[in-house]
Amino acid sequence: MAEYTPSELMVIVAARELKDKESVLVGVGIPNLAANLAMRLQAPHLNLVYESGAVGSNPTRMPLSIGDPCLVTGAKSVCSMYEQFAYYLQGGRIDVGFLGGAQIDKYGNINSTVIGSYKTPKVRLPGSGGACDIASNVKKIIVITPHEKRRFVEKVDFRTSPGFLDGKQSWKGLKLQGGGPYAVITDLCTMKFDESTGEMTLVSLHPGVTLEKVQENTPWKLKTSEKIEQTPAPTEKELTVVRALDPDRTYLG
Amino acid sequence: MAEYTPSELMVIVAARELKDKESVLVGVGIPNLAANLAMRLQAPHLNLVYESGAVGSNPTRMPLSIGDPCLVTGAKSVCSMYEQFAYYLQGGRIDVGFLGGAQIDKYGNINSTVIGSYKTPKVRLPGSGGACDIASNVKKIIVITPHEKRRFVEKVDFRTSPGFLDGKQSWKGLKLQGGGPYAVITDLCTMKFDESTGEMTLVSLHPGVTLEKVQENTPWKLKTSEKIEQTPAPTEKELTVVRALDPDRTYLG
Amino acid sequence: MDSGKMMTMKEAVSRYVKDDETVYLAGFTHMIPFAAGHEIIRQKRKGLTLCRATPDIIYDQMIAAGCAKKVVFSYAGNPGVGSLRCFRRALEKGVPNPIEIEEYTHFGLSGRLFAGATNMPFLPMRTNAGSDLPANNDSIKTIKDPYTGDEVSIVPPLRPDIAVVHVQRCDENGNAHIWGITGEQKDAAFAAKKVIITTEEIVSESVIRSDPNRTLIPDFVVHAVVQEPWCAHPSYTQGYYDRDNEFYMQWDDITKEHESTMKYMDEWVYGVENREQYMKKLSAEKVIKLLPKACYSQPVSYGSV
Amino acid sequence: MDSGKMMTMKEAVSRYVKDDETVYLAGFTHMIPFAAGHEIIRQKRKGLTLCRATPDIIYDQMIAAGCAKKVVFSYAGNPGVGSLRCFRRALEKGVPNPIEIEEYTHFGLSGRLFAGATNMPFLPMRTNAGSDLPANNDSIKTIKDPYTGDEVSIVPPLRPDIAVVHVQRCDENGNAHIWGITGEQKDAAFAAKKVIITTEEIVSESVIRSDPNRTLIPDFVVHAVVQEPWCAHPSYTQGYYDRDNEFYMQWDDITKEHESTMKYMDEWVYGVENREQYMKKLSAEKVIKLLPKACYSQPVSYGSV
Repeated sequence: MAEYTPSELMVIVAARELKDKESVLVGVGIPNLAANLAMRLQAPHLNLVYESGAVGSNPTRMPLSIGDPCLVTGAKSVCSMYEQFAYYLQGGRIDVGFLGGAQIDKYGNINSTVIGSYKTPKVRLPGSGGACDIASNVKKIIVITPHEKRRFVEKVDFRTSPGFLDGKQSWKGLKLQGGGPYAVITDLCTMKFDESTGEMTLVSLHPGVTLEKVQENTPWKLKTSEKIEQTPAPTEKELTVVRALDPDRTYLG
Repeated sequence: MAEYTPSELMVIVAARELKDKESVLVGVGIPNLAANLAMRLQAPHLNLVYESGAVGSNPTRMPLSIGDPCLVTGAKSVCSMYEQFAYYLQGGRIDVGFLGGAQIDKYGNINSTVIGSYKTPKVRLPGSGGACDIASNVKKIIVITPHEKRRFVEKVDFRTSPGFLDGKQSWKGLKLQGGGPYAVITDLCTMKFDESTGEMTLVSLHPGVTLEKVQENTPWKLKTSEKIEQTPAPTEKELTVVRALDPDRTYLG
Repeated sequence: MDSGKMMTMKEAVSRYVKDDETVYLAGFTHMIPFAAGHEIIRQKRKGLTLCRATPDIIYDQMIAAGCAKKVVFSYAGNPGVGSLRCFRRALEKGVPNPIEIEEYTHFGLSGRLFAGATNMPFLPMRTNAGSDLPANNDSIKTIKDPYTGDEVSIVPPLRPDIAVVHVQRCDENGNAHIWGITGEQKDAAFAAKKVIITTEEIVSESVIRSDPNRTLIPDFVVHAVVQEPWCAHPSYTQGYYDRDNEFYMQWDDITKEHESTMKYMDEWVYGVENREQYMKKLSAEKVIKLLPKACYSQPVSYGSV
Repeated sequence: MDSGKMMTMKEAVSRYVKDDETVYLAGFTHMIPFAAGHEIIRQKRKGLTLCRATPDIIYDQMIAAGCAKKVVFSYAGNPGVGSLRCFRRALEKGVPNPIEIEEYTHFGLSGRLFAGATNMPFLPMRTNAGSDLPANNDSIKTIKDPYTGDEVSIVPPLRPDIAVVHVQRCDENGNAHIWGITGEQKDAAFAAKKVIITTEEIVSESVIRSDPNRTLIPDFVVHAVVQEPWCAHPSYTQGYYDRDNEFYMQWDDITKEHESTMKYMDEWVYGVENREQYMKKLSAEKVIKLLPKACYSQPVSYGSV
């Protein structure tokens, strides 16, 4: 079996979640690799929309920022910042959005604002950017994150982007048009969210990973699905394509 | 003294009201002629904005509709319909707007919607278009209209575009950013509006017109300014320029 | 990439325009998709709610043909000429059938479409106060501005069932370049649930991708693409043909009576099968008169890094 | 027509940027007017409220130089790299001076600017609900939607005192063509009370008039025009030069301490008189590496009727 890095694994598992003809709001780094990988495999008509207003980009190199000029030259369309958020995101035109963050809790609430208190921060993080807007408006939120105990927490210090709050009932009260958190993909496993309660639930263990290892790195008693799947290992094809997308290994590690 | 038609007179008198560097929202016909005349005389840096989104047009012929392609080719800028109303008009960027209408009353309220009742119209007119938006948002409204008794009425059948309502006090309650009606220019005279009450007031009689003639064609007792001016007759230069702007006499009659 | 969206006007109307739906044929004076309106008339759609800032001749024709049950508008005139007589006949006399109306200012109606395109809950705007319009239209409401305490006018989003948007050029998937007066073209495409793009020219995707800032409508909001040269006549398409002002003036005479209107319709709408046949009926002299001289934009470089 | 708006960066900043004002240096990754920021630093402006969705390196530098009293933002990171260390030092440790913050989502902040540009009373938007942001920002309020009865989040308009907007080309009066990522360029220009346009190239009015749809900013909202090639380095200008990613990564090291930051500032900001001198300090190799290959848009014809 082929060797691969944790980042390669996460990119590949995330790419498999994307269906042909879906519209994906793409960030730089891992999500960009996942979307471009999916496009070259099962989802040739994936519609890539970037936060910077570019649509249907055709980059000739790895984009190094969300507003890289290579995302504009040869794109299908480009619009202003307010227009991107208004016509595409608020317009309900996006199927899948990727989010990351410093902390995530069992209902998929995400903190990318501050560690400690807001007024007297221990560590000040960059803040929402478009994250809260994406969480509120896309049909499926996919979170990609290393599976570390400091990232998976009982309660986030600051709720930058709403997940299911403290459960699906209270989330329904927000009347957001988005579908909320859909999957959390780590280097250890894939978790989805319970249909009725909105609680994060282990559904698939990545190759060679045990349930115990996942639980060790999750500070609450992690719910598991009735039947836990085994994530299929990355194929040669998946690895070849993803490596060609990031030849300098800027994001693949 | 040169001969001229009533339309030529109205165009020329209206043009004189425009100051250099003002931004003017221009409609087709008489207002377009007035703005272009002013630009060629005392106001070379007049900024012409058209309701269709064209800015700084440089038409090679008489525009025959507000959206004539000759207003776009060679213009400085053009934007969408919502943008035109939002960025320019609501944005408070327009100094002068021209309005016409089927009926106007002594407080400058204008009807361009219906003669008779709204539900069972005697004559259905085109409606507001941008008129109400213009009336609400530009600093000075200039109305150009033939001085006919059926047009000057005690009370408009339908208030399409607000003037000073029933006086300046009630108008202030609307908190509009616009300055309200500024001048009414007819083929007989120029009327402005009383600073404190907002009532239409005769300020200048056109050449050869008597106060009696104006009053005859105005169904209420028309207020007059302390000293009634005599409108200077159109000059040769004004006539030459305006006639060159409409060589087919589409609007000059 | 052939996405299977390319079809004839007949197919597009048959597949996507249904009785009793809300329709927006876009275009502020510019690029009004007359050929689509004519096909809707030929396919005898009924009970339509016709939305447009300026109903123009196209809706006057659809009203005369009995397609309309309601008109949502802001300026019901023949621009530069006068009345829309068929609209007035339906409203004042119920001929050929009575119609309801729902009326806004230009800002109000274009605002409703913008709010629909961007899925705003509602749109606050500085107009309507002091006008008699709100008293005659329950959709125009007021709200208290929490920042100032002032009363503010608001309108709700407009989400038509179907929009038809004419463009100068697009690729086979509907990525569309638009220039000249852009009116409500983009907003109509984003606000509507189904979108038919009609185009003067189909160009390769590489032409579109050479200038992404010119692409106001991206393919993934588009359901059907119809290549239909001269679609907008007697209105115009910037860079392709001028407005037929002569016809706009003739329309006033043609529509003096319902009968004379229908005589025109019999010849120019029912009497032809499609836009190609319609164009064959125009004189060469007329067509030549409408052709502009070329006048090109200075290119820009996007750069390749 | 020379309108007298043309001036040097030094003159423009001296005349239009005042202490204690609210400033918006526009550009979403693209065309960030670094040269304007450096001139503001050299002229020792104090007490500024710095507004930008993405403060980026430019505001990090202005904060380190002590120009800022407050930052209004939505993403305070070094895009693709990590933290903005000077911003954090001011916030966490009060070095060189404490700063206030006012924080939004990207949609919230770009919405505030759009509302300012179009003079909306306030802007309703589908975001903020469920986030802890509104509880920490009194400007984000809710209102009851009269159409549905739902609670809706709203933000107030943002009207900066002064905006600096970099563009690819404009004429001497400031009619500006912009392409590539258009970010908040237009909204900043319309929202601000005073506007400085900085441009890579001054072109004749006829170039602008050849493509009016490309003109996002018309002259009459512009107060000063500064011809400043390479104004945006180390950010980029589409079609003119690429982003200097190397520098964005180096910034992380440079700013490890306040002292090392100020050493950089002494050399590259205080140590030069203007952008021309700054560019002379860059190596030819670096400049050449940033130059893109030409990649032209296909022209369109506007037609002459």
